[in-house]
Amino acid sequence: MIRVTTTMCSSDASATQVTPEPSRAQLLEMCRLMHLARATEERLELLFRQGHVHGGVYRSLGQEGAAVGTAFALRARSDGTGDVMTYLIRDTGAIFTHGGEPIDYLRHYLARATSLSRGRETGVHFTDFDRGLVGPISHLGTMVEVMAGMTWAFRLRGEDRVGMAYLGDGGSSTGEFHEGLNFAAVQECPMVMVLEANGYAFSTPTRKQTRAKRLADKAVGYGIPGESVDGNDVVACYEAAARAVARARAGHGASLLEVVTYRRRGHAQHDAQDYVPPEELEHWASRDPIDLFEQRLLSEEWATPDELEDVAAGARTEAERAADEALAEPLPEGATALDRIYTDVTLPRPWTRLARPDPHDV
Amino acid sequence: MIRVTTTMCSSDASATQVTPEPSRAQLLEMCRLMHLARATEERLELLFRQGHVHGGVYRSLGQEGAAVGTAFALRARSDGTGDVMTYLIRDTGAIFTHGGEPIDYLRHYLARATSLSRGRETGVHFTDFDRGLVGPISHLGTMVEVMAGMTWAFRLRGEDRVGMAYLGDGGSSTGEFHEGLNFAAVQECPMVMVLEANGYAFSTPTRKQTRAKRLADKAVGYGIPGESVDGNDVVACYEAAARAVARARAGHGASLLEVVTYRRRGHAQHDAQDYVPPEELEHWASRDPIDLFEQRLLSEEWATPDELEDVAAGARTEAERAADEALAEPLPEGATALDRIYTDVTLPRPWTRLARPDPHDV
Amino acid sequence: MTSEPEHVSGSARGEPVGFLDAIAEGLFEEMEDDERVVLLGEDVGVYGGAFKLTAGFRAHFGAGRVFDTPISEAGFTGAAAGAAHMGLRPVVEMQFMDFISSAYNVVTNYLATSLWRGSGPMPVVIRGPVGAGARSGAFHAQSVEMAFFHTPGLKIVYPSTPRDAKGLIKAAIRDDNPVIFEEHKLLYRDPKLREVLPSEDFVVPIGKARTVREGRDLTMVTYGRMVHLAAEAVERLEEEDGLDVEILDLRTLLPLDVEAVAESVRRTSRLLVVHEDTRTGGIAGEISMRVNERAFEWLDAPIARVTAIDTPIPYAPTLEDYFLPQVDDIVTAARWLAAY
Amino acid sequence: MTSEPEHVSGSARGEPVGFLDAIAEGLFEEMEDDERVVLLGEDVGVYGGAFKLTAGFRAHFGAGRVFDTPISEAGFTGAAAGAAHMGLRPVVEMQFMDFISSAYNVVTNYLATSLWRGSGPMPVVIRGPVGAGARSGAFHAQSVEMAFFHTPGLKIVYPSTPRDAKGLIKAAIRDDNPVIFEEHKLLYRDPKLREVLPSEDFVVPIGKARTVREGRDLTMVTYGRMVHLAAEAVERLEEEDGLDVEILDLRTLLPLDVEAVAESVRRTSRLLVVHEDTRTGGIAGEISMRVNERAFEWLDAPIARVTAIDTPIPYAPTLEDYFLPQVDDIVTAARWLAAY
Ligand SMILES: Cc1ncc(C[n+]2csc(CCOP(=O)(O)OP(=O)(O)O)c2C)c(N)n1
Ligand SMILES: Cc1ncc(C[n+]2csc(CCOP(=O)(O)OP(=O)(O)O)c2C)c(N)n1
Ligand SMILES: [Mg+2]
Ligand SMILES: [Mg+2]
Repeated sequence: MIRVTTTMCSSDASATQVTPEPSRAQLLEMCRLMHLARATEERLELLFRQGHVHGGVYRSLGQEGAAVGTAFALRARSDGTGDVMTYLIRDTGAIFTHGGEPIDYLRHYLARATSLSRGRETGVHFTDFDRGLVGPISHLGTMVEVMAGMTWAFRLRGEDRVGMAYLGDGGSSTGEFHEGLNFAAVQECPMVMVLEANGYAFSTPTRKQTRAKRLADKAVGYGIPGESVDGNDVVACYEAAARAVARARAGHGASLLEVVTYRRRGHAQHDAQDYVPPEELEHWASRDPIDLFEQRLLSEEWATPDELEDVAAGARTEAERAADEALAEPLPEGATALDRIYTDVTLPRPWTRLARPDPHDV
Repeated sequence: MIRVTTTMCSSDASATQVTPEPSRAQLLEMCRLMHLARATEERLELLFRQGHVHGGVYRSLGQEGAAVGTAFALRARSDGTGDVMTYLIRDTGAIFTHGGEPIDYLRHYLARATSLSRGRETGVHFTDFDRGLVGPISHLGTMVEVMAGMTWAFRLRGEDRVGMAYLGDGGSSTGEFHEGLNFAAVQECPMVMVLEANGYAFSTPTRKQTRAKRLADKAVGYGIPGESVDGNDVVACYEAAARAVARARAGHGASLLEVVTYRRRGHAQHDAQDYVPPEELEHWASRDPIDLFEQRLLSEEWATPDELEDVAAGARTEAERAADEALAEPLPEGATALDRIYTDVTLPRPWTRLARPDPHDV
Repeated sequence: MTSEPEHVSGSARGEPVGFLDAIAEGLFEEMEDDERVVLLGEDVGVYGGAFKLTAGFRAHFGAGRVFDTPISEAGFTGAAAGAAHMGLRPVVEMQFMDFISSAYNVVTNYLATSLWRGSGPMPVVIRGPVGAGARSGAFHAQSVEMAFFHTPGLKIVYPSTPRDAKGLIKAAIRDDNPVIFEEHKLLYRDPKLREVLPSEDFVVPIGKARTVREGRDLTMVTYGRMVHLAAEAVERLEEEDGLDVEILDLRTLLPLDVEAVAESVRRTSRLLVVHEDTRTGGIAGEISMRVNERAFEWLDAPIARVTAIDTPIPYAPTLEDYFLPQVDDIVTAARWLAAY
Repeated sequence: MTSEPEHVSGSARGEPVGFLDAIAEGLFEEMEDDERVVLLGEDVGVYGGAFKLTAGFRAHFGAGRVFDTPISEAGFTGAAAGAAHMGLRPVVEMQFMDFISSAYNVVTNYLATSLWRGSGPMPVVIRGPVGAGARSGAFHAQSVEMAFFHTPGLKIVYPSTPRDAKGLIKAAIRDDNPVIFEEHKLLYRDPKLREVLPSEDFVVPIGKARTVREGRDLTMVTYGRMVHLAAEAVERLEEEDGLDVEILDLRTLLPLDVEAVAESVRRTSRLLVVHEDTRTGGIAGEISMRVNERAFEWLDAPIARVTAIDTPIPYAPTLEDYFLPQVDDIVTAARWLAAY
């Protein structure tokens, strides 16, 4: 198992505790979650091709290990008392790991009335505070600030909760990443900043995004610990994230964790990826995080081939069912667009749509 | 001479050339410029107390060595072909070193019609492209982006010009600093980013601004060389800046230079500095950059006491004369406020101020 | 925890209080009453804010609830949003409101849309000094209302008197929507504004204009510092021209109290909008549109406006005076309208 | 240097060109003519931009003049300003114009004020896709005009046809002031818009509205995609109601061509403003104010408007359709006005 670990500038090495080894059950659960993410996205892609999804569709193929492994280090609850997370388009695995469900994911892409934003928002922009899932806006970087503030609230109230924020190589060029992470560092917020180094931001390779050799180098300027880990090794991701989470929970503040992985599909469905050398794709296909993990599960005799087959089949069935269910649900009523702009101010209907149109009335 | 030098992450050490030792004449010129900055600011302060300056007045007391030393490494021209610089409120010494004159500085604070912005802009917000002086806006961080673009233009056209941008410890927390410096790093712009670590941003001490131990650490995340230098040692500042400038001019891209100094006055005139421990002020008063430099000039026998006396007196006289001249000049005519909003669109006078008031006409 | 700072207890002592102290009182009372209210911004803690509005707050409420941030307007505004998600009610100070431009994205796209997106209420107040006239140039004197007026989900409050300032800051803190709260720096210590405020708890509702003065001949709609210039103009108009002018102080700009304006126009049939902000795209436009929609038939003259000129804010006194609407401009405009 | 990309030579071949290709042609021609013109933004180089508008430009003009930036809207917009100081004429692409919010400070406070501050002309064009209707949600479909309309020093251009798009992008690049150039993404590849353009060099002047259709009964002022909805509505109004409606396409929003609007209203006495952007604080307000100032006496009915509702842009088709102004709304409003 390759692990690229360059801990730098760790101002409180004492906090780097020994993380308990994951149990066999946990390992199988990670495997299931990776399959679930992949199967659900595949189902989504099909729905897209069938014309059911109106907005963009993004895949995390090849990044499931990074997403699941890191999120697995968090405390997932469904009563609003657990750890919190904010994610991006390629964090399907993290969402599911932290308690999100394929049905909610698919409803959201499908703009169903039943979705968590009632059809208002695109893609994964949904929030479920009970589960500690905080949906992003599109503008990259903003959520780093928001997560800094959420975890700052935990610190202020002495709660032992932790927050994790995901962002890509591209996103780490934004000023809001800088301002958010700096806030978290100075305020010693219990936050883990996961940077997903997946080679590209849309078509832009990472070397045109930053001159730093590793995204983990960015930790130095904030005076926080930075670590870089093989993002296609789900267990390594889990372990590194668990260290950062433990440090945060113990009151030692924010850290940065780089997961080195690869985006094996285009930015979105329409992207033919012709800017990518085919060898690169082949190389990374041979390092598929699910394949690598299953090989290890088998070789270490933590699972049998049958068990793995069941896990994969189970994930496919769950994705299937969720898709069927979501598809059968209605789109929202147009006029619901008018509600919940303010908590206490009601918007009028457009005057041209009144029974007796009159601009005086609005 | 104390020099704190921690070159980090220098990806092109080859570029770190040997800088020529400054000549005796150059040393005396640095001394003169430091005196000139101090004398001009003192004169400005007096004008302020006499009620002639309407906006805020900022002092760089104790930082003159950092400003003069770094700027001295640039190629100053007055025909628009030299190096360029953008500065902030505490860079009086840098402005003068790069060819700015006390009269222009004072006119600007005094809002004179003769000032470079014709009375429009405050403080040091003036531009003189011929001399390569580019005035800032107030929003900290923006000028880093602007300087990245200016120097990017040099690189594109193959000109061997260099740009220097100044910013404080506080300013380096802005997102625009991050985006601007990252742009310069990735694009290998011939730019030197000078960070002035002067202990405070208004009342906020640097430890509440960043968790990094040194501002020079911030270079790592951009993959550029970073160096930290004693900002009260004008020669050390010059030498470090000269290295960074040489690297930039040789095509090796951007670097970051931290000058460690201290703001011995309040943020602006109204700030009583009661958040500062008196011992701290005393300590730094004993490390006055002009005193330190003069002691060295004398002890190394580069100058006689009489020569130094003349330099100081000359600076005072120049500041004096400039103040008298500027003071005698008029404020701008009110209606000139209407011009130069667009290059090609003319603004009407307010309708209520027309000889025959009529809103139809505007 | 030290005792309360001197400048927040004027009303309790029955003394008249000025504009800045009134805001400090409101903020202080809300922080006393509700420990979820926290205060953050540049230099708000140890120093007490650039205008000393929160002097002593940190000593009283502790460093946890009042703290100095790095220079990162987006960063700390976004952090305030996150803290609000987790149940706090942050008050963010912009050292000068001009710097909110650096937080434009997070304010308009994150805070303003939170409820709509399904991410819940967003009880954040962003307050700070605005306004020209103090010779502070283009970047320490802006009016920021029109940068945000077009953003559904935000509220914008801009008081002109100590009473309204106190009542509205308290209402803003209790509001579950993001509120931008503008404080004109020339009002902060204007001795003429000092007034005795109720010693008991009160709020002024967001979204309601105030009739400063009733009148029959003409409606003047304004807000902020211009309320006081309008009052001066109206006195002159009364003395010199015998005109009876009604003045409405909008107090809240978003949501706009259209009905108050329309109701007044239906009585006076003439409308003059006065704002310190620049002309094109100023709030006079929306008011004009709304009055057209609701009270067109009552208008006996075109709606007119007196505003700053369409430029950045200049520094030189001669230029800044030319830039800003003056009492004379208001008088001239009112006379023209009355004579129409 | 490769030969020119296929999609920028339609006009030279005498073929009808669509909206996106027209902009590409304009950009390409200006880059050919003036080597100071450079292009930067996310993915504009190797990929050719999210909408492939600049596909092939990098191969043709080289990596120096066409380059991909980090995700830093403020950073590269500020860099464009710096490059402009040094004599270049940068064209900045926002991948989606919604992301210009992250550059709000540098655009409004730096670029817009450069000339005024004495830092010289600022020949920078910021262009990119805007507009709703493509089911892309709240952050890939915004109209950005009103975020900048209140900023003196900026120009805002928003074309609706291939001809105007090409002529205006060329004019924008030659302009010495910062220009925000909005391109409605639903027009990009709308086959109905294809038209044959002059094969020789031409520009369309910034600051001039275009009469799409003359009429006597009513003036409809609009811009962008709504021009086409207005045209559809007007056809129906003619057929079904015998109404003769004049349509003005503003094309430039800042500076606003008030005189064109006022002149039309003086003939028709009725004004309907249609915009895709949300209602409160939309451009209808300023237009209403200006028409009041200049043509009040000619108005026979209140100025009315048809706009999007005051919310962020929703994703679900049902919601987005409800959100946006539709042809039916325009017809209803015009009928109401005509009958007034
Ligand atoms: C501020 C901002 N600018 C531009 C975009 C458009 N955009 C969406 S995703 C993307 C690429 C993101 O790359 P990266 O952060 O590396 O994440 P990845 O897609 O690789 O997971 C871009 C440019 C955006 N969302 N936000
Ligand atoms: C974006 C922004 N926010 C706030 C301010 C207000 N402000 C002006 S100077 C200053 C402190 C600057 O500190 P630092 O960068 O360390 O420079 P120094 O004054 O120490 O030279 C602040 C907060 C500003 N100019 N820009
Ligand atoms: Mg990426
Ligand atoms: Mg400082």
